[in-house]
Formats: sequence, structure tokens, C-alpha cells
Amino acid sequence: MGITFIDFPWAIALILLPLTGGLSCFLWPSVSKILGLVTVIGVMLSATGLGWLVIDKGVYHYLVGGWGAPLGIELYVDGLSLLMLMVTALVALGVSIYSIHYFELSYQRRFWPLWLFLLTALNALFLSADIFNLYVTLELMGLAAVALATLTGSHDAFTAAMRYLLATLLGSLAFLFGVVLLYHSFGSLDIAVLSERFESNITAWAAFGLISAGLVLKTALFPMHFWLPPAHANAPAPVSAVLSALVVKASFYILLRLWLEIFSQLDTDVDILFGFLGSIAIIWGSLQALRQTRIKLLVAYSTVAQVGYLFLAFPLAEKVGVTAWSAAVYLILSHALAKSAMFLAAGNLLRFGGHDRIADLDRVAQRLPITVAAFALAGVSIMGLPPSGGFISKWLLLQSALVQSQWGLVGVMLIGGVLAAAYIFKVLGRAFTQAPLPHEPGVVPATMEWAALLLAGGAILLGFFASEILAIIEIGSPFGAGEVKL
Amino acid sequence: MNWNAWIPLLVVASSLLPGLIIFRLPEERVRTRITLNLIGAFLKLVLVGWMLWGVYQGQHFETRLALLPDLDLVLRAGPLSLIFVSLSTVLWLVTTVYAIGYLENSPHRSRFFGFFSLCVTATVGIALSGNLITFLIFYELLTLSTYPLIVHRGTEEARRAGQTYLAYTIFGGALLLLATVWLYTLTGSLEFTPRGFIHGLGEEHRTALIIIFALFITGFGVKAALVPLHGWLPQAMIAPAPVSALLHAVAVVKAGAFGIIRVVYDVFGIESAAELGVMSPLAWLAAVTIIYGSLRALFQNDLKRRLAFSTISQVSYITLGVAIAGPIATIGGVVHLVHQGIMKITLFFCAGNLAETLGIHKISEMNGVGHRMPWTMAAFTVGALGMIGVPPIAGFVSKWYLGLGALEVGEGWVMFVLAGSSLLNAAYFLPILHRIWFRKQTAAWPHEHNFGNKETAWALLLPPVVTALMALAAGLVASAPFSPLEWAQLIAQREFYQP
Amino acid sequence: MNTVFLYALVGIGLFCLGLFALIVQAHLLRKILAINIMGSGVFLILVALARRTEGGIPDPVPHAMVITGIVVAVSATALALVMILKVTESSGQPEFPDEESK
Amino acid sequence: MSNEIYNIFLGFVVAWPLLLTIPALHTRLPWPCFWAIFPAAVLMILPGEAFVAPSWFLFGTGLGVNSEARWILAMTVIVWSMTVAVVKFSSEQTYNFRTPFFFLTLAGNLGAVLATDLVVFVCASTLMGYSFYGLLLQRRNESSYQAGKIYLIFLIIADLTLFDALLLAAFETDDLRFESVRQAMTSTADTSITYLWLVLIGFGLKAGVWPFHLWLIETFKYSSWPARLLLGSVPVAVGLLGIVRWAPLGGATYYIPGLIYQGLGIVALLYIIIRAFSRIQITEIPAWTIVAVTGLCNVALGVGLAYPSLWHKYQYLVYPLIALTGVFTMFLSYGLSRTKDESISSTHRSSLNMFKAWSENWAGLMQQRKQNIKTRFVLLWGTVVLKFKFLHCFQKWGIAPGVLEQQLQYWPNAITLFLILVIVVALSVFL
Repeated sequence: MGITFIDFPWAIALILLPLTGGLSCFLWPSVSKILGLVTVIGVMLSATGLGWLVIDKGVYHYLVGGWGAPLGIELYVDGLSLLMLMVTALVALGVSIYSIHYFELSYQRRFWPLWLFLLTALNALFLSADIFNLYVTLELMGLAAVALATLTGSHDAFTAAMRYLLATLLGSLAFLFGVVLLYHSFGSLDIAVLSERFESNITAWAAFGLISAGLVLKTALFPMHFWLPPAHANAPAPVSAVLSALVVKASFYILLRLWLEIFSQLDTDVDILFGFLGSIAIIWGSLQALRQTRIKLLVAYSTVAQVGYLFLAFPLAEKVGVTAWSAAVYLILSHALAKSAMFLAAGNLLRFGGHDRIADLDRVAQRLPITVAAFALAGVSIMGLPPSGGFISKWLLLQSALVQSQWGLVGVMLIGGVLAAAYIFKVLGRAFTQAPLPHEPGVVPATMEWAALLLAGGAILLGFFASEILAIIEIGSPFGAGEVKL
Repeated sequence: MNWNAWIPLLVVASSLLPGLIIFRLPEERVRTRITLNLIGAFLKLVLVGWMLWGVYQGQHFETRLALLPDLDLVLRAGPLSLIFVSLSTVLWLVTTVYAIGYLENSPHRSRFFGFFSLCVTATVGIALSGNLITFLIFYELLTLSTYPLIVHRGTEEARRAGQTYLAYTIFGGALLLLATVWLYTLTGSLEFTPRGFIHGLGEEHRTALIIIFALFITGFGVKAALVPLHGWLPQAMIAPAPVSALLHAVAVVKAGAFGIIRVVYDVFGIESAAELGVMSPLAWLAAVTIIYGSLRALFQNDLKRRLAFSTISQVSYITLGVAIAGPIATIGGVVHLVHQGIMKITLFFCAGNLAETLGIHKISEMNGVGHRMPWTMAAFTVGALGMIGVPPIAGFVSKWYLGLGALEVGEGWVMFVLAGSSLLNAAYFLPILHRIWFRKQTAAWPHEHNFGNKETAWALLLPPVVTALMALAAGLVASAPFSPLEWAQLIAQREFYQP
Repeated sequence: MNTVFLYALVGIGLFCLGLFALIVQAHLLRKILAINIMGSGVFLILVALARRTEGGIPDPVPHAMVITGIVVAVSATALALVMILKVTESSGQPEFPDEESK
Repeated sequence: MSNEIYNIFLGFVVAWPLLLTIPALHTRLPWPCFWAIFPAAVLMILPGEAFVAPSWFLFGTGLGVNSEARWILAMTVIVWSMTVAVVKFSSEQTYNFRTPFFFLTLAGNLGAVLATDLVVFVCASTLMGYSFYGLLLQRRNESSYQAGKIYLIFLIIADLTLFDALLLAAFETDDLRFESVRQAMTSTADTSITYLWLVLIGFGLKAGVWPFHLWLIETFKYSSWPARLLLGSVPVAVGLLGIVRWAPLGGATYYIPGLIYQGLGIVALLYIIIRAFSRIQITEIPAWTIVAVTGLCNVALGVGLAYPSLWHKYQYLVYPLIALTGVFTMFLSYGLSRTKDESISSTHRSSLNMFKAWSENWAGLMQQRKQNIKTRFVLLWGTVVLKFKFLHCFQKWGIAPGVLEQQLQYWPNAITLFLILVIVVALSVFL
């Protein structure tokens, strides 16, 4: 029994389940709520099964339909992709529970299919082992995300989503261009094969430039973040959560993968450029967040800042690769949980007060304690305060920066942390006070509150299982072996 | 099964779990909340007593959980830890009783007691930390869990005080994080070791070490309210009295002072720190804080603000004792950790009683209040005289060892600081005592509550009287076994004399 | 200079043209067209470069890729067109608000 | 009586009045004040010597009684019983709020008398000093407040001085009993001079030795009868006792301090004689007498300091002398109380006015200074704010990030930046 159970093609299930789920939701909109929830639970179970498999047996390969490269599709799971899949499943679960009561009926039928398609795209993206599949999934993800972002139906939402769509299409096209150039030069799409054949020539440079820039645009690194804050702030809360937590991370994941496997062979200073832009993103994003008067915009700008931290790993990885990359991955995980929790909490506040103006929050700490707790716990992780996943990643990042005496980056991280505290407590401080103009509170269902708390709790719990999770990252040594660990 | 490995964790959990449960309790379940609180407090007391006894007999209590691949979360009961743990445990029990009385019928008690328990958890965690990262974790937890208590009243003023508090502490925390990580990259260890663990580093790291030390002191100095990082403390007095009493007089500022002790003794080691030449600036900083705090206290008319500035001044005695860097001064500094806590909590309890029973907040309103509330004011008198250093109250013992320690290492100037500070203490406390006992009541009390023929509620009266008696006892039977002084001597012995 | 290379250059030209239009054209429909032209440029390159050796059998993979790409592009365009309608409906003009004055 | 019980009784003598401080106890007991003194009286007549020093108490210090201490003890008992008999503290009304201070002062006094080492002496005499303040203010009027304030200031300075002396002693020797401190101080010359001066000044302040006699005169004039009766015994005699106990008398030769002290004593006497001819009021007589007696004692002590051999010879006279001082001044005051009662406060105000003017001036000056400092702070802050007024420009600058952000979100700019990024990344490989 155990053997057959473990041999179940979990990876395929991860793609097919949400796909069929999404289609069925589309076909039977009246039961979409139940279908969607069941699907997401199935995805969660599959991710767990896959995790069990990978932890038990190491790196996982799967040839879809028995066809290998170049024509077949190959799935590949190592520690990095496993963690991405698991955090996706977790966030998906939280968001789905939240969405049960969030959307009105007419919106439920639009939300669930799109959301499950998005989940399909995400899972497929993390499972892909070749760059063209990465392109397809990236594009699918982008389209589903854009469609979801319009769900509020407001003018702002449409404009923001339009901008988002153009940006994401442009990014994908640049990426595709790069893929084409790579294929032309080296005759393969498989990442593993490419990494063997790769050599530095003018086509490779162009491909590198196009792919990096395309992905940077989709990851919303400063100054390419122009599309993110309006899109994330105007989307419905669960959608904002998914966009910030997962969609942005997916493109970063591709960048990380390609950088590690392929482009690391280029002798380049782009890592320093990335580090520089990341630093500016941290400061700029935090300052912008501090300026905002609306919670959702504040949280969205916070994402801009946090994305900056991810890019700090590039310059730091030069000498202490494993530590720096682990830090980045850890940050992806904890930020995914924390930021989704934060957006969900912001959604609750919006639902409760009918607005999300920070200055007009009315004693929400007493009236929505669980929501505020979720916001605060998520904030702890975002600020990088212990005990939380954010703290662990910040610790690792600081450590790798200090080992190399990168004082500039050290300073940026510290300032970023202080600024993060400033903007988070800007909200929390108002949670205790009375609003100048009291208003009729809306009803916030308990599931919505607890879903936010669940995710925030996850971000905090990540701070306690660092050694286990860092061990999982090492499966299949995605960051290369032989580097001296700290 | 080795129980000793779990006791430190249990000590931490004994306030964490009740706290978490209390968060979810409905407001009206007063009795359940009180029971939970008291069970936690007593359990913690018993466990700490057990550890005290065990450590006295040479047993080891250590909990070790993996945090990062090569860094553990360590909770360990050493003599230094225990002196702080015992202080916070005993005072938690007392303050819980007090808070129950103080907050009777006020809103949001579940939230208050929940965060209160969290604060105690953090404080105990700080005390028991066996390495710097554990310390840091609990230190930040303390910052976060104190914030809701400061803004508890939910007024605009409270919110602003909370923001100020955070501005200071988050900044301090960032510096601490930097210092800790930096030290870790240099030494590869963060484990608290008697006499420090930086000996192996060569001369080339000297500058780095000095900067790290400065970062630590600045980081901890925020909570220890060293001038010029003290600005948050007087503002934080907006919080309810039990919070000011336990947290701002004991837990939070002590956490900072305790951090300085840890860094000097168990991270750098006295000898290495002295070699780096960082001790005398620290001593001067402490001296300036002592005098400055006392001077500012003179000008306050708000009772709690005066006490707050007094705290700023008094807590620096601890730093001073550490910075003088002799065995006897160490005893003085460490024992003042306990003594100041007991005395200052007494004073804050009494201030709270005045506010709660009679609505008195200003010193100018205190004329003749001794006749109305003799017991409370007797406790206040003991606390105030102890702060001045009047024998045989606890403060005398600390000042004694500080002065003696300074003489021992030939730092005569400290005597003048002590004398000046005592004089100033007298100048701002004795007028209050005079008003209390010898002036006639001039106006009606601002908001008098009636408690029958008693001066105030039992739960409000008992805690200050108990702590005042403790302050007296700490001085009178200073040489008894298990007294704070004896423990401080044990600690100093470990730091200075044992190989 | 062989024909393959010429095709590739044309593809690059289309890509750049599309990009230029994407930047300077305010009308959203034009932006979508620009994106499509950029896509066509990429596909052209892909198909053109499929023939690796002179006279040899063309590599089938790029063709598969182009077909997939076209499907993706079509669906993206469809979505974009719907959204242009929505934007126009809500704001009255098919432009981004910040570009209106241009 | 076995030794154990004797020792416990010794502790009880001091602890008993302390216990009686609790209102619940002394309001229930008939004649509580007499009962408070009673154990001390018993101790006075008990034969033999005793010494008790439990190791847990303070720094392992204790109490004791021997023939020397018995003299002072006798004086204490007599003075206190007389006071009680005359004033009848708690018999006047059912509950007198000052009564606790009476017990506290008594306990402190007894403790100081029975002390065998520096620490207990300091503890007890401080307790006595601060609670005596309560007795001084029995009248609760402005002038007694002023007098009390002066007393308190002298007391604090004295205590601080003595604390420093105590630390010096503890620095030299671990054993703080009077005898060993005296020996330790004899062997270390340079510390002992400082120590001696600290002791002389500290106790000089406490005992109201000329020129520190200001508080003595004032408090005597403006306090009530019990305090007046106790004045000679409580602060003064204990202060003198302190000098005798603490100072390293009879050891090394302290020629210059001795000479100065003698000189002070003589000047004090001369001063009082001159004052006596000019403007001493009758009510001040006991106080001036006290100053004179302390002056005499100073001469004796000065001689003792300068000539240790003489000290050894006449040492035994000192304790009776101190005891007599206390009792004598008590009787003097008592006699005065019979002759002239409460009329002073209205008739002779010149001295009070002078003092009041001085003290109010002083207080006013402090007040003014406080104000000044405050205004100065405010002014300073104002200038700082003004200086940084240009910071307000930053509020306008505050929109700069917003504008910049808008520019970044402006589509053409964004895409151009994207293009630049592509080129930079590609070129960076090249470079």
C-alpha cells in the first residue's frame, strides 16, 4: 500500500486537479464554491504527497506520457520547486477558505474558474523543466491574474488591470524572444541540457538581457514596479493576496532558476545592478508605503519593497551562494504567507469599515481582533522581527552581507526593516483609536478572519522550522554544491 | 526522562499558554481569567523555585531547540538568569493581583491580560536565554507585546506614545540585529560564556569589536533608557498603572540593563571589554544618565512622570556597576537589578492606587494623603527612602556595593556621582513625603472612589505593601541565603574568581 | 547574408517597431496591435531559424512552439480587447488616464 | 538568664517599638509609649554584657550592650520616659497621627545606642533622623515646616557624608565593628584623614555642632514640646556618640584636625557668649546651651585627636558626659516649658523672620531658577525649531516622491526604462 501510494503521480495531479476543477467550475457555476474548495484541498494533499515523496527519495523526474525531450514534456521537482509548490498550496487553501464568503454569488462563478486556472498555471510553472513550458505557464498565469484583477469591476481596477496586462504581455514577449535565441544557439529547451551546452556568445548575451529584463518587469523590481501597486490595490482582496504572494514570486522563481542553471556561466556584473535596484526598491517601496493613506495601497507598496530584498541575494550569492539563495527562498516563502495574510486582513478591514483609509480605522483592534492579530503577525514577518520566517531570511541575508563586508546592503536592510515597522505600525496604531467619524460596521464572517490568521500564523511558524526547511531547499542542491557554508 | 531539560521551557510556557487562552476568553468571564492568570503565576513561581534550588546544588537546566542549522534556541538557567527570572516571576504574581484590582470593570481586559502574559513570557525568555539569538528573539517579542499595552487606552495621546516607543525600540532592535549577526560572522558562536567568547579574535578585529560593542550598548541602551535614548520612557507612562509598574519599571528597562550585563560579562567578558577600552565611556554614559534623570525628575509635577525619570536614573546604576568592572561593583549592579525593581514597582503601585482611589495624578494634589491612605503611603515612603539609599532599605545595599566597588578599582569619581544622585533623589522624593504626611489636605480629592471603611480595594493595597516589605527585607536580611545579594555574589564570583 | 538571416532581421525589426509603437501610441487598441506585431516578430524569427543546416530538414520544435505561441497570443488579444471595451465603457476613452493629454 | 535569651531580648528591645508602630497594635495597648520603652529599661538594669550578630542580618552585623553603651542607654531611657510622662502622647486623644513617628524615633535611637558596628549605627540613626522629622512637625504650621526643611537638608547632607565615610571604612576592612575600624584606620594614614573628616563633618551636622547649629536653634524654637525635650538626646547625643564611636580616637595622632576641632569648640563658646549678651531669646536658651555643650565636647574630642595618650587616660569620662548632656538639656527644656509656654510664637519673631526671609529667598531662588531653566529650555527648543524651520519646506518636498512615482507609472517612461534595462543587462555581459 505504502509503495503504491508513494508512487502516485502527485506532480500530474497538481496540474490536472486544478485544471479539471476550473473547467468544472466553469461548467457548473452553481456549485463552484464546493468544487473549488474540494479541488484546493486536493491540491494541498497532492502537494503534501509530493513533498513526502521528494523528502523521502530525493529529486523527482516525470516524463509526461512517457515522452522525453525535445518533444515531450518533462516535470522536475527539487527542493526549491517543492517548497514553491507547497507554499502555493498553502496560500491557495487560505485564500480559498477566505473566498467562500468574500464574493457574492455572481462573482463566485467568475472567480473560481479563473482562480483554479491560475493555480494550474502556477503549479505547472513550478514543475516545468524546460524554458518554453515556462513561457507558456508564465503567460497563462499572467492572463488569469489579469482577469482576476478586474473582478471588482471598478474603473480603477480596469485601468490598473489593463496596464498590468500590457506589462505582463511585454514581459512574456521579451522572455519568449530570449527563449528563441537560446534555442537557436544551443538547440535545446531543457534547462539541464542548456546548462551543459551554454557558452558565452552574442546571442547568449541578447537572450540573457531579454529574459532577465522580461522577468524583472514581471517581478516588479524598481523601477519596473509601475504596474504593481494599482493592480494589487484595486483587485479583490483574495486576488490581491494571490498576486502579491504567488504571481510575483513565480517570475522571480524562473529568473532564479535560469540564473542558477544557465546564466551563472556568464561573467557579468548584472548581479550588482540587481542588488542596486533591489536596494532602491526597498527604500523606495517602503517610503511610498509610508506615504499611503489607504491600507491596500500601503500593502501593495510593501510588496515592491519586499521584492527588493529578493534581488539583494544576487550580489550576495557571489561568495556565499547557499546562504544567500536560501535566504531569498526563505523570504519568498515567508513573504508569500505574510503578504497574503496582510491583504486578506486588509480586505476584512475594508469590508468592515466600507473603506480602507488608515486614518479612519475605528477601534478595529477590539472589534476585529483576529483580523488585526493577523495583520500584526504578518507585519512581524514583513518587518523581519523574530520569531518569524521573515526574521530567518533577514538573518541569513545580513549574515551573508556581513561576511563579505557589504556595508551598503547591510545599511539598506536595516533601514528597510525600520521603515517597514514604521508603515505597519502606522496602521496598527490606528487600530486602537477611535475614528473621527464613526460609521456603521459591516459584517465580517469568521472564516474570513480565521483564514487571514491561518496564513499569518504560518509566516510566524516558519521562524521555528528553519533547519528543516533549509534542509528541504538543499534537496537536489539547486544552488550548486561545493560552496563553503557558513 | 530528563525533566531538567524541559523546565526552562515550561517556565516560559507557564505564562505563554494562559496568555494565549486569555486572548480568546470573552470579556465577562472574569473568574476564569483570574484563575488562569494565578495558576500560571504560581506554576511559574514553583518551577523557578525548583530551578533555584537545583542550581544551588549544581544541577543544570537547559532546553535546546534547533533554530537554524548551526544555531540553537537555548534556554538555560544560570545564576545570572535566575536572579532576573525570580524577580520577574515574583513581581508578575504581585502585579497580576494588582492588575485584577486595578482594571476591575474596565474594558478590554482579555486583551490586556493576554498581552501582559506575553510580556512576562518575553521577559522570562530574555532572562533564560542561553545565547544571543535567543535573547534577541525574546527581546523583540517584548517590544512587540508591550506596544498594545501602551496604546491600551486607545486615545490619541496613547497612540502617539506608542509610536514614540516603537520609533526608539525598533531602531534599537535593528542595531542589535546588526551587532549580533556581525559578531556571529566574526566568531561563529553566540553562546553566552562566562568571561566572554571573543578572546580568540586577533588584533585586526579590534575596531570591529569596538563598533559591535557600541552597537550593542546603543541597542540595549534604548530599553535601559540611557541618555540620550530615554525619550520613550516618560511618554510610555500613559499606560495603565500595572503596566508602568511591572513593565516600564521592571521588565522592559531591566531587559535593556540585563542585555548590557550579558554583553559585558558573557559575550565580551570583563577583561576583553576593558582591554578594548570601552568600559570607561560606558561608565561615564551611565553617570551622566544618573544625574540627568534625577535632574529632570525634579521638575516634574506629574507623579508618574517623576517616577519615570527616576527610573531612568536608577536603572543606570546597574550599567554603572557593570561598567566599573570590578567584582564588588558587579555585585552592586546585579543586586540593584532586583532591588530597584522591587522598590520602583512599589512606587508605581502606590501611584496607581492614588490615581484609582482618589484620582490623584499630580504631586501638588497629594497634600495630606497619608491620612487618607496610610498603608499605601507607608509603602510609598519605604520605596522612596529606599531609592534615596536610606539604610537599611534595599537601595542602600546596592549603593554600598557600587561605592565600594568603585573605590576598589580606584574610580573615586563614582562616589561623587552616587552622592549627587542621592542628594537629588532626596530632593525630589522628600518633598513628596512631606506633602503626604505633614501637609493638611487642601482640596477635595479629584475623583474619590468609596471602598467602605478601607482605604482602597484589597487587591490594590496588598501588592504595594508586600513589595515594600520585600524591599525592606532585601536590605535587612541581605546576607541570608537565597537573598538577592547572595546570588549577586555568586554571579560575581563566577565572573571574576573561578578559573 | 542568407535568407534565413534576413528573415531574422525582419523579425527583430518587427519586434522593435512594435516596441516603439507600444511606447508612443496612446490608444489602447494600438498598444494591443503593437504587442501583436512584436509577437509576430518573435514568431518570424523562430520559424526562420528553424532551418539549421542549408537544405536540411527543418527542426520541428520551433513550429510546435510557434503554434503554441499563436494560441497564447490569440487568447491574450481576446482578453485585451474585452478589457479595452471595459475601460472605454467606464472612462469614456480608450486610453490610460495619465496619457490623456498627449 | 541564659545567653541565648539575653541575645534575643537585645533584639527585642529595638524591634518592639518598631512593632508598636503599627496602629492596630498601639491603639489597642494601654499606655503604649511606656510599654515601648519598657524593654529598654529592663535591659538597662540587667547586668552583664551581650552581643548578638546573626549572619543573615544586613551584612552580618548586630547589636550589643556593654558598660559604655549602658550609660547612653540609661540616658535614652530617662529622657524618653520623662518625655512620655510630660507630654502623655496618646493619652490626649484616642489616635494621634504622630504616635508612629514617636515609636520609630525611639527604635532608631535605641538601635544607634546598642549598635556595635558602623552599619547598624547608620541604619538606626537614619531611621531616627527621618522619623524625628515627623515629631518636629507636630505643630503643622508654616514656621515649623520651614524649620523642618532646614533640618532635613542638614540631615541628608550628613547622611551622605557618613555614607561615604562608611564606604571608606568598608574599603579598608571587612569587619565593620567599631573596634576593628578604629584599628584599621590607625594603620592606614592617608585614607584615615579623609575618613576622619567625613566623620567629623557628618556627625557635626547631625549633632548641630557650631557652625552647623542653625537647624538646632530653629527647630527648637518652632517645634512642639516632645520634640524639644528629645532634641538634646535624640540627634545631638547620638551625633556625639557617633563621633566617639566612629572616629579613630586614641590610635594615630591627628594633630591638625584635632587642633581645628578644638578651635571650633572654643570659637563656638565665644560666639555663644557674645550672642548671649546681645539677642538670645529666653526660649532659645536650651538650644544655645546644647550648642555650647557640644562645643565643649568638641574641645575634648579635639584634644583626644591631637593627643592619643590623653584620650586613653580620660576615655571613660566621655560616655557619662554625653549621657549627661542629653539629660541636662532635657531638664533645661522642661523647666522652660513650665515657665514660659506658647507665648513665643507671637512675640519674638525677629530671628524667625530672618530665617524665613533667608529660607524663602532660597526657596524662591530655586523656584526662580527652575522657572529660568524651564524658560531657557523652551527658548532653546524654540530656536532649534526656528533653525530647522526650513524643514517645513520638506513638507512641500513630501509630494516629490508622489510626483516621481507618477512619472514612473507613466506608461511611456516605464517602457523606456524597460528597454534601457534590457540593453544594460545585455551590455553588462559585454562589459
